[in-house]
Formats: sequence, C-alpha cells, structure tokens
Amino acid sequence: MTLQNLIFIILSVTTLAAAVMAVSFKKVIYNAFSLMLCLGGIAGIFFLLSSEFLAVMEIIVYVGAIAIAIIFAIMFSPPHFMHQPERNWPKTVRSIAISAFFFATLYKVLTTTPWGMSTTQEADFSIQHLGKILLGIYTLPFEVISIILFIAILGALLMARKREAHE
Amino acid sequence: MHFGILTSILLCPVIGMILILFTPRKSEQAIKIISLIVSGISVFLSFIAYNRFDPSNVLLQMEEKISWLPQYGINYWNGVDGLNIGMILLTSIVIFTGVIVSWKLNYRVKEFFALLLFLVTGVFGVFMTLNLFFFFLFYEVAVLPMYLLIAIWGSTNKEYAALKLTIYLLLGSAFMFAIFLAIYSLAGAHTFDLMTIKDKVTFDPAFQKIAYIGLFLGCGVLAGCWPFHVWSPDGHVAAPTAVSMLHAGVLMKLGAYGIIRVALFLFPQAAQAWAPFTATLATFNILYGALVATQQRDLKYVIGYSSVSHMGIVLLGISTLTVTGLNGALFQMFSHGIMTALFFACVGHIYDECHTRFFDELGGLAHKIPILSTFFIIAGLTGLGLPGLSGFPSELLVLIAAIKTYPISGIATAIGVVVTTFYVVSAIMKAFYGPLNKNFEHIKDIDLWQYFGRGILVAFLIILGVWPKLFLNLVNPITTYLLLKGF
Amino acid sequence: MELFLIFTIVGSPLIAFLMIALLPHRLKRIAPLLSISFIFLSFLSSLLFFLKHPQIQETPFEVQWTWLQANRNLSFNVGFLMDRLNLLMLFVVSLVSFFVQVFSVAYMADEGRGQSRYFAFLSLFSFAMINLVASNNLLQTFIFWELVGLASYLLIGFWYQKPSATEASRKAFVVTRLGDLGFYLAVALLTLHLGNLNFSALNSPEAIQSLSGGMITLVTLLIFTGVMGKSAQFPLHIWLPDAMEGPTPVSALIHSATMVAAGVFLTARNYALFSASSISMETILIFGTLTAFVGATLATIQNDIKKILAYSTISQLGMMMMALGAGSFEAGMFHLTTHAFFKSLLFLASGALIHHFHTNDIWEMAQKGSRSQVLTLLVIAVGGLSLAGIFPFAGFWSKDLILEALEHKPVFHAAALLVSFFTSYYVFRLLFILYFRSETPHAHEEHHESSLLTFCMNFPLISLAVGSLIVGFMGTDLMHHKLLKFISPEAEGKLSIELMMTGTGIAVLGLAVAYWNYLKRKIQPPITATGFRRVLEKKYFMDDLFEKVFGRMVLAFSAFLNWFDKQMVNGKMVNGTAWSTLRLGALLTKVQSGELQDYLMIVFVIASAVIYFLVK
Amino acid sequence: MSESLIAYLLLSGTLAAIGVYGFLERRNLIGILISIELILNAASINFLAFNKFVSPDKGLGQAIVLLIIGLAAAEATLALSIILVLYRGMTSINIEEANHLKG
Repeated sequence: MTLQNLIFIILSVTTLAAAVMAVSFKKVIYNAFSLMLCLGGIAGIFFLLSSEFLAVMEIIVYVGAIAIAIIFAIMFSPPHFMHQPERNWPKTVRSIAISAFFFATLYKVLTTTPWGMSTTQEADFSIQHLGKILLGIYTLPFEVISIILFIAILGALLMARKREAHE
Repeated sequence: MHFGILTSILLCPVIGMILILFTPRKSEQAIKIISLIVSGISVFLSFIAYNRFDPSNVLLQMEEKISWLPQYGINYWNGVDGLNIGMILLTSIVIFTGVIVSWKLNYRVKEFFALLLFLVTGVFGVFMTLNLFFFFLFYEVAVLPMYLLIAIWGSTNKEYAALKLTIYLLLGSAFMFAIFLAIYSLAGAHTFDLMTIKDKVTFDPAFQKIAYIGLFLGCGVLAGCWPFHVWSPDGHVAAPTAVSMLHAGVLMKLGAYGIIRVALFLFPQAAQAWAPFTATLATFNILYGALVATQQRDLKYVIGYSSVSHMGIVLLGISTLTVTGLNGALFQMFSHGIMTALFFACVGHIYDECHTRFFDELGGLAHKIPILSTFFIIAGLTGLGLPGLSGFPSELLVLIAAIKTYPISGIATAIGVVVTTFYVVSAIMKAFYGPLNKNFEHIKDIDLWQYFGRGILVAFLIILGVWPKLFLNLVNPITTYLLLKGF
Repeated sequence: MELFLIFTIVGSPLIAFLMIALLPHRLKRIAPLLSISFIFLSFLSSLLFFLKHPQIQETPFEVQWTWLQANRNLSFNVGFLMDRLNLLMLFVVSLVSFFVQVFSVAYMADEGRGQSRYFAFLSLFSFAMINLVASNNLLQTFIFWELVGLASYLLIGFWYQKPSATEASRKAFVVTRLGDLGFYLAVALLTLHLGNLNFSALNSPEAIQSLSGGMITLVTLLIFTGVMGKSAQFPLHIWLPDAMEGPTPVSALIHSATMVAAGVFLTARNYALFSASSISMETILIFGTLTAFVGATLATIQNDIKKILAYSTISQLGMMMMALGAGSFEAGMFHLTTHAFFKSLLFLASGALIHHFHTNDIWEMAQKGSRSQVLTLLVIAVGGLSLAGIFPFAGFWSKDLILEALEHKPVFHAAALLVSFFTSYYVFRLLFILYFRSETPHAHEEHHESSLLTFCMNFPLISLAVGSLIVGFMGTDLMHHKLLKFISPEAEGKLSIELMMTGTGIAVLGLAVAYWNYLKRKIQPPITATGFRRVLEKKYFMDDLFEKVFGRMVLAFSAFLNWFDKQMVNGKMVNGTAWSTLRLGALLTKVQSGELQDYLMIVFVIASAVIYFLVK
Repeated sequence: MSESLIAYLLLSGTLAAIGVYGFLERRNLIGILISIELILNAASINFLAFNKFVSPDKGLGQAIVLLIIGLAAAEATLALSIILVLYRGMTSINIEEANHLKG
C-alpha cells in the first residue's frame, strides 16, 4: 500500500461519509457543513488526479462560495423556514432502492465497458497549459460560461427582488 | 395564365377579412358593408366564371398553377369543370345571402364577420383546388372557424354542439388525410396533384378498396352519412343563422364533392365494388333522417334531420355510378344547398323574433309574418320534392337511376319523399298555421332588405325547378365523359 | 298561331297568379277581376282553338321541347298535346273555374286581405289543372298533378287559423302524396323501360308490345295508386270529406269537378296501356265499385251538406272508375263531364246556402228556413235530380251509359244499381229536409247584398244549371251523340230502354224510401239498422285504420328511431366515446401527482433500467 | 489503487448514487440543492479521471470541470433565489407542497 493509495482511501472514505451525512441529516445546517467537508474531500481527489488548479478552484468556488451561500441562505431565513418534517419512511426506502439500482447500473456500465487507456503518459496538467487552452481553443466555452454566470446572477437578483408594487 | 379568376374569388373573402380586421370595432355598419361588398364581388366573379365556363369542354378550365413545394408534389393548382363550377356558385350565393341575413347581428360583429369570411375562404378553396394537400388544408380552414362561430354566437347547447361538430369533422379529415398520405407514399404516387395521380398512377385493387371506403367515410362524415350524421342536426341547431346556412348549405356538400372528386376519380373500380354498401348507407340516410325528423319538436332539428335525409339522396345518386344518378346527385347538392340555406334563413328570423323554435310555443305565425312564412313554405315544398321547384328534378334523376341499379333503395327514396311530405307539412302546420300565440303579437315580418336576401334563394329554387337544364347542362357533359371513360 | 293560342290557354292563369302575387298592397282589390278575366281568356282561347281545328279528332296537335337531360339517351320533355280528350277537359276545367271564380267574388267578399291570396291560389290551381290536362307526357302530367295537389292543399288550409282546416289540408296532401308514391315509381319505371313518356308513345302498340305483361300490370297499378289518391278511391278516399274544411267554391272546383277527376282523366288518357292489362282493369273495376258503394252509403247518414256532397263525389268518382274498368272509356269521360257540371252546381248552391245561413248542417238550415231560398233550392233540385239519375237530367244519361257498360258483369251491375239506389236516397233526403222539413223563416230583415254580389252568386248557379242540362243532352240521340262522338269517334251510345227503366226504377225506389223515412216516418229503412249504422258512423273504420293503426305505427317506429338516434347513436356511441375518453384522461391524471420527486423517480428508474438492460 | 481508473469511477458513481438518493428523498429544497451539488461533483471527478487515464488531450477535462464549477455556481445562485421566491409564494420550501401541477 503506497502512501498515495492510503491517501486515496482516506479521502474516498471521508468524501463518501461526508456525502452520506450531507444527504441524511435532518437539520439542513448539518447537511451544509457535511457538504463542505465532502467538497474538501473531492478537492483532495482532484489533487490526486493531478489537477492542482481545479482542487484550488473547488475549494474556492464550492467551499468558499456555494456552500457559504447555502449556509447564509439557511441562516438568514426565519425559523419556521427550516421546519423539519418527520422522515417519510416509504419514500426513503423507495429512494434508497432507486439509487441502489442507479448505482448498479453505473457499476455495470463501468465494469463492462472496455476503457481504452491513454498511451501517452506524460502529463501536462500545468496551470499554464490550462490557461493556454482556455484562452486558445476553448475560448468559446469560456466566454459562454461567463455569460451564463452573468445572466444567472442577473436572474437571481431579478427573482429574489421583492415585488411590492406587484402585490 | 390569364386573369386568375378562381384565385380572385378565393381572395375576395380574405381581403374582406383583412379589411375587417383593420376596421375599428365600433363601426359595425362598415364591417357589414365590407362583408357584403366582398361577398357580392365573389358572387359577381362566380357568375363571370360561370359565364366563361364552357360546359361542352370536359377538360379542366381556368386552371391556375403555382409551384409551391414541387419536391413533394404540393402545388397550388386550381381549376374548374362541370363538377365544381356549380358548387363555387352555390358557395358565393349562400355567403352573400348569409351576410344579408346576419345584418341584425350585434354581438362581436367584427370577429363574426371576419371568421365567417375566413370560413368561406376555406370552402371556396376546397371546391376549386386540385391538389390533395390543399384540399385538406382548405378543409381545415373551413372547419376550424366553425367551432368559434358556433360556440360564441350559437344557441341551444352550443358548446356541446360545437365541440361535437369539430371533433367529428376533424375525425373525417383525419381519415381523409391518412388516405391522402397513403396515396402519396404507400401507393407510390409521390405527388399530391390530383390530376397527375389520376393520369399516371394505377392503384393496386386491394389498396383501392381500402382507400375508397376510407375516403368515402371520411368525406361521408362531412356529408352526414349514416351513422356519422349525429353532429349535423346538433350543429345546425346550435349554429347562428348564417353559419347554419353555410354549414348545411355548403359544407355538407363539400363532403359529397370530396367523394366524387377524389374517391370516385381515383378509385373507380373500388367504387363499383363498394357501391351496394354505400347505397345501403345512403338508403338508411334517406329513410332514417326523414323518420327521425317527424319526431322533432324544434323547427331547426326538423331541418337538421331533413338535411340528413336529403344528403342521403346525394349519396345514393353517387352510389348508382350512372350518369343519371350522378347528375341527380350534383343537382341535388346545388338544390339542397339553396333550399336549406333558405330554411335556416327563415328559421333564423323566427328565432330572432320569437326567441323560440319549439312547435309547442309557436303557431299561427303566418298571420304576423306572411312573407317569411311563404318563403319557408317554398323551401319546405322544395324539400318534399314538389315539381316546379328544384328539388324535384334532382330527386327524379336519382330515383330513376336508383330504381334501375338498386330497386329497393329507389323505392325507399320514394317512400322518403312521402315521409318528408308528412314532416314538412306538419312543421308548417304547427309553426305557421293555427291560432296565433299571444306572446307573438309584436313580431315583425322581414323588411325589404331581408326580403331581397331570401328572395335570391327563392328565385334560384324556382328558376332551377322550372328550367333544370341551366344546371344540368353544366354537369351532364362531364359526368357522361367520366362514366364513359370509366373515370 | 296555334302555339300562341296554346300558350294563352295554359299560361294566362299563371300570369294572373303572378300578377296577383306581386300586386302592391293597395291594388290587391282587383285580384278577383284579374283572376276571372284571365281564366275566361283561357276558356276563350281553347274555344278558339277548337273552332280553328274542328278536325282535331283526326289530327292531334302536339308540340314539345326538351326540359331536362338526364343523360345522353334520356331526356324529358315539356309539351302540349291537343286532342279531343284534352279539349273536352280544357273546356270543363276552364269553364267550371270561371264560374267558380265568379261565384267566389260573392262568397269570399268578407275575406278582406285574404281575398287576393284566395284568388292567387285559385289561379295557381287553374294553371296547374289546365297544364295537367294539356300536357303531352306522363312526367309533365305528374308535375302538374303534384301542383294541383299543392293548390288543393293551400286552398283547403285557406283558413289557416282553424286547426281543423290545417289538419285537413295536411291529411289531404299527405294521403294524395302517398298515392303519388306509386305514380312516381311508375314514371321512373316507364322512363327506364321506354325512355319516352309521351302519351302517344306510351299508348302506341309498339310500346305495349315492348313491355312485358307483368311490367304493364305493375306500371298501370302503380299509376292507379296515384289515381286512387287523387281521385279519392277507396281506401285513399279518406282525405276528401275532410277537405271540405276549405271554402265551398274550392270544394266545388277542386274537390268535385276538376282535380279529383284528374285521376279518371289520367286513366282515360292512358287507356290503351291500361287496357293491355286485364288484371289492372279488374282492379280498377273492383276499387271503383268499392268506392262507389262506400261513398254512397256514407253519404246517407251525413248531416253536413258539404259532407253529403263530398261522399257523393267519392261515390260518383267510383262510378267513373267502374265505367273505365268495365272498358267503357267514353262512359267514364261522359260521366266526368256531366258530373263536373252538376256537382259543382250542387256545391256552389250549397255554398250559397252556407253563405246565407252560416251553417253547414242541413237540419239547422231547414230550421232557419231554407225554403225561402227559392232559386238556390231550384238549382239544388236540378243538380240533385241529375245526381240521382232522374230523367231527363244530365246524370241520367251518363249513368245509363255506365250501367250499359256494366251489363255483362252482373255482380258489378248489381252493385251499380245498389249505388244508384243509395244515391237517389241521399239526394232526396237532402231535398226533402231542405224543402219540406223547412220552417217558415222568421220575419227578420234580410241583409241585402249589393246587386253585383247577388249577380255573382246567381249567375254561375243558373249558368251551370243550364249547362248541366245541355251537357246531358249532348250525349243523347237527340243531339246525335255530339259529346260522345267528340270523346271517342267510335262511341255508339245506344241506350237500351230496359236499362233506362231499371235505372229510373231504382232511383224512384230511393226516392220512395227517402220519402217514407223523412216525410212520413212510416218505415225504418235498413240503413238505420244499428250495426250497419255504427259502421257507417265510423266511416268503415278507414280513417281509424290509417290514422290510428298505420299512422301510429309509422310514428311509433319514428319515435323508436328518434330514441335510437338520441340514445344509441348519439348517446352510447358518440357521447360514450367522449365519456370514455374523458374517463381515460382522468385516470391518467392520477399519474401526474404534481410532485417533482415522483416524476424524477420515474425518470431515474426508467433511464437506469434502459441503460442497464441495453448495456451488454 | 490511486492509479486505477475504475477506483475513481466507482467513487464518483457512489457519490452520484448518494446524490440521487438525496435528490429523491429530501423534501427540503436546500437539501435537494445539496444533492445536486454532489451529483455535479461526481461528474467532475469522472471528467478528471477520464482526462487523466483515457484522454490524450490533457487540458480538455480540466476545462470542462471548470465549466462545471462555473455552472454549479450559477445554478446555486439561481436555485437559491428560486427557493426564496417559492418560499415567498407558499411560505414553505417543502417540495411536496409545490404540487400545483397535480392533474
């Protein structure tokens, strides 16, 4: 067992455990914190996949922005906003069954597909390379994502705006 | 292509509709006058077309052809021959009088006349087009405004009737379109041009059989073929006057026309094979419609079922597949169109004045509205096939043809005439004769303008009854030619 | 010139009709004048035509045009045929029409606005009737046959406010149309088998040879059903008594003299065709006899003067048919002619009584003093004696001719004698009641009509009375059988003295019974035997049979169909389809819970399943 | 193990399945949002894993993951504002009450 493998196992277990917590706690705030933990684990996985830049981005954007936004949304809300309904067991069982089936499907696909492994092993995951291609051949997606973000922010503002005049 | 008179006829109502849409809602009189003028122009143009039409020439005349989607064989192709020139004339006459009859309408005038003209566009289109795709298209154009016209301006259970009518007619058109597509692809025609198909394609007998009956029933729904007739009485009753006139007068003919123009044209052998069946259905129509009509208590229902009965005569004439029968059927289409329009025009006035159409409540109207009663009686007499009016020659021709091919149907036709006499005379007796209901002391007879509108129809009934050659000369050469050639 | 004359004959009543119909309101008063002058014009033209062509017997005059082209080989014509039969009918129709119209001026004087409508309809009727007799082919005859039916319908229902009148008009129209059903089919059949409906062609030996015997029988019987409807032959006679709801002059014109005789005329017109089938001739004879008997017996118990005359008309029409059925074409036509005169005379006279006493009931008339109406009673006597077949009135000659024709058929001869007995009985009953049972009128002041109206009323009565005398003599040896020869050049018209004696004897017997019954009240005639009387009161159950049994059966069947249409076709099939579509839709909406996660579950399950089972 | 593709794929698969479970089970809209983030991250892991082991173009996967992160940010903002609006409309963020489409 190499160190890398050990790290991978620890990261995986942490991530999965955090993910399970993120979806199973009844209190939303716990979910949010578990999500942060889970995202941290995923950032580690990214690191293992030799994408340092994305690992950093993951921490910044997800943990630093999205999860925080969620927590803020929870915290700014009135108390009954966070009303905790009783667990609906039939629904839970149903959901578990379906997700298990979903996982089984994925598993079947993953195991039966012959993945053609890449022959070239020299890795060029450098930030420089990424920057080059982002502003080179992938300019269009890059621009598109910025427009999408812009529109999303505008839309979010527009929707969240209080519309007293309309009442 | 010389001056496209057919397109001009077709465009008249379209232009009228556009003008109406640009007219302010308030100026109702202007809207009515626009409708009157455009329908008047279409009558005028139809008469020019009639005049220019050469009956002895059995080929298509006044053809207009514009490539539209030639890859798929969809072309804007109009033309007239003896089969449809009369129908175009009929349509223009009925819409003209229909506009006059709707003169007193005062609810949502703008939309009413716009939709009415739109509807007429579709009817004109179906009658003049020679392309199956456009046939279907114009058919739909004719059907859809009908829904709104009945559901908004109608009476007596109007939403139900409008829905039923629309669903029925769309069902019929679905049948038709399915067959059209089958002709296009399955039978390998690869064009929608009727004449091209007729000249170039030979259909497999098995396909013919299926396609013919599909088309017959599809068009038959529109023609009120038993047992698909139930939409028609309800629809006629619910519709406002002008729409009833157009509907019973013209739209039902559209079905019969479709049978002749498409089904008989393309599948003559199958027509021969199915003839006993279709003749049986037609016989049912005649007797069933007439007998049911005797039981109605609403004046409009009587006329509605009489239409079913009379359309049976048309279908029987077609089913005989003889020159005489076909002539009779075409004549009956024209005659019944005018007659039933007159019927509805009269009943419309009665309903406007008395606010009822039930026999129990009517009675003695002849005291108060003698002219209208006279008109109604003339229409009734046409319906019962009184000589001197146009119903007689057509029924006679169909009878002669039927008694040769299907003697039982022929006898049924004659019996139908007697039953028709009974219900028409009973209707006249109950509605117009007898003591006057006190509630109707105030009612007024039609004024000179309305007199004129209905008078046109009466004049046609009498002229054609006295001198049927006027119409038969139009259709006789083509039917003779078609049947000699075996279509 | 001939053409012009023919057009004047057949067209002038139409012109009168159109002019009256289109007259402006203020001028409606001149309607009677128009109508009368045009019908007189028609009469004059036919007279002129006859005078110009005295040899019309030998060379009939015929013109025709194509009316309707059914297909390449088949066309229908309009045309006019002028031969002796037509001319005779033309004279009768136009003359009787003329007198009746003149009479109507007085009779309908109180109608006001309705008067113009009345005269318009009368002109329409005259037009149709004249064309019916002048036509040269069966189809045209049928056309005008229907049009006279229409005019009759309109005139019976002239007082459309009266429900009984409209009911009667409907009955008349529907029953005659029922008869015409056969005529219609006959026209169609003949068109198919001969292709030429001209009378000359129909009755030519070639045509008769080309048709099979069965076909001739079928066709003639079908035509005869039309005749039965129009000429009120048993059992389709039921409409005629009811038709008396119309104004009396209308009854005089349409329902006694002209239209109802059209059936007899039609049979005479196609006599060669009819003669070719012995079955048809027998049928005609049998139905004629039945009709004559039924009519005569029913007339004996009526109290309504018009009903008496109506049943008498039925009975006399039966007599004419008997003559035709027995093979004597000229006897039938001769009786038609004399009957037209004396029956319209009787009707007009009864109209005068009704107009004066405002009642139809003979007992009431007697009570109010019918004896004071000397002139009217006189002409009724002339007509009545003629009807009863008393020498030397018109009916005597024609009836004798019929009896003679029946001589070789003992059963029918006896029946005819029986009919004469009843005829004479009801005629004298009428006369006795009106004259001898009449009370002296109260001294109430007579309301004086203007002299013009009195003239209008009396002139036709006197003329017709004189006319019916002359017409009778025209068929006798005294005038060299002028009329008979005119009808048929071969006619012999020899009257045997024995037959004359028997006929007169029977008539006198009827007189005697009536005398005893209504003046002396000594013996009870068999007619009052209760059982038979009840049958008579029920009109031989024929009305009930048609209305209650036949009519109700059809109506019940229609009601069933109506129910079927509403409940089964519309209800179960149409609304049922709609309902099941709606139910199906409602069922499917259950799937749509509106909950996002339920939908997502379905998506995931299905997507997973598809992938799972697709991936190998 | 850290050098085998299948390990990463199984990890991402498990993560996705957990996300799906949450998506289907949670009634709280914020919980659903969290589940969606999990699924998105599973996808990101997949992309990077394939990028590393399968794809010859080393930049592509990263670029896509970058896109995903961007989209996730956009989605999160929008989702939160939608939740806010929904809450204003029905004073609850329980998704089971947002069933106006029920037939």
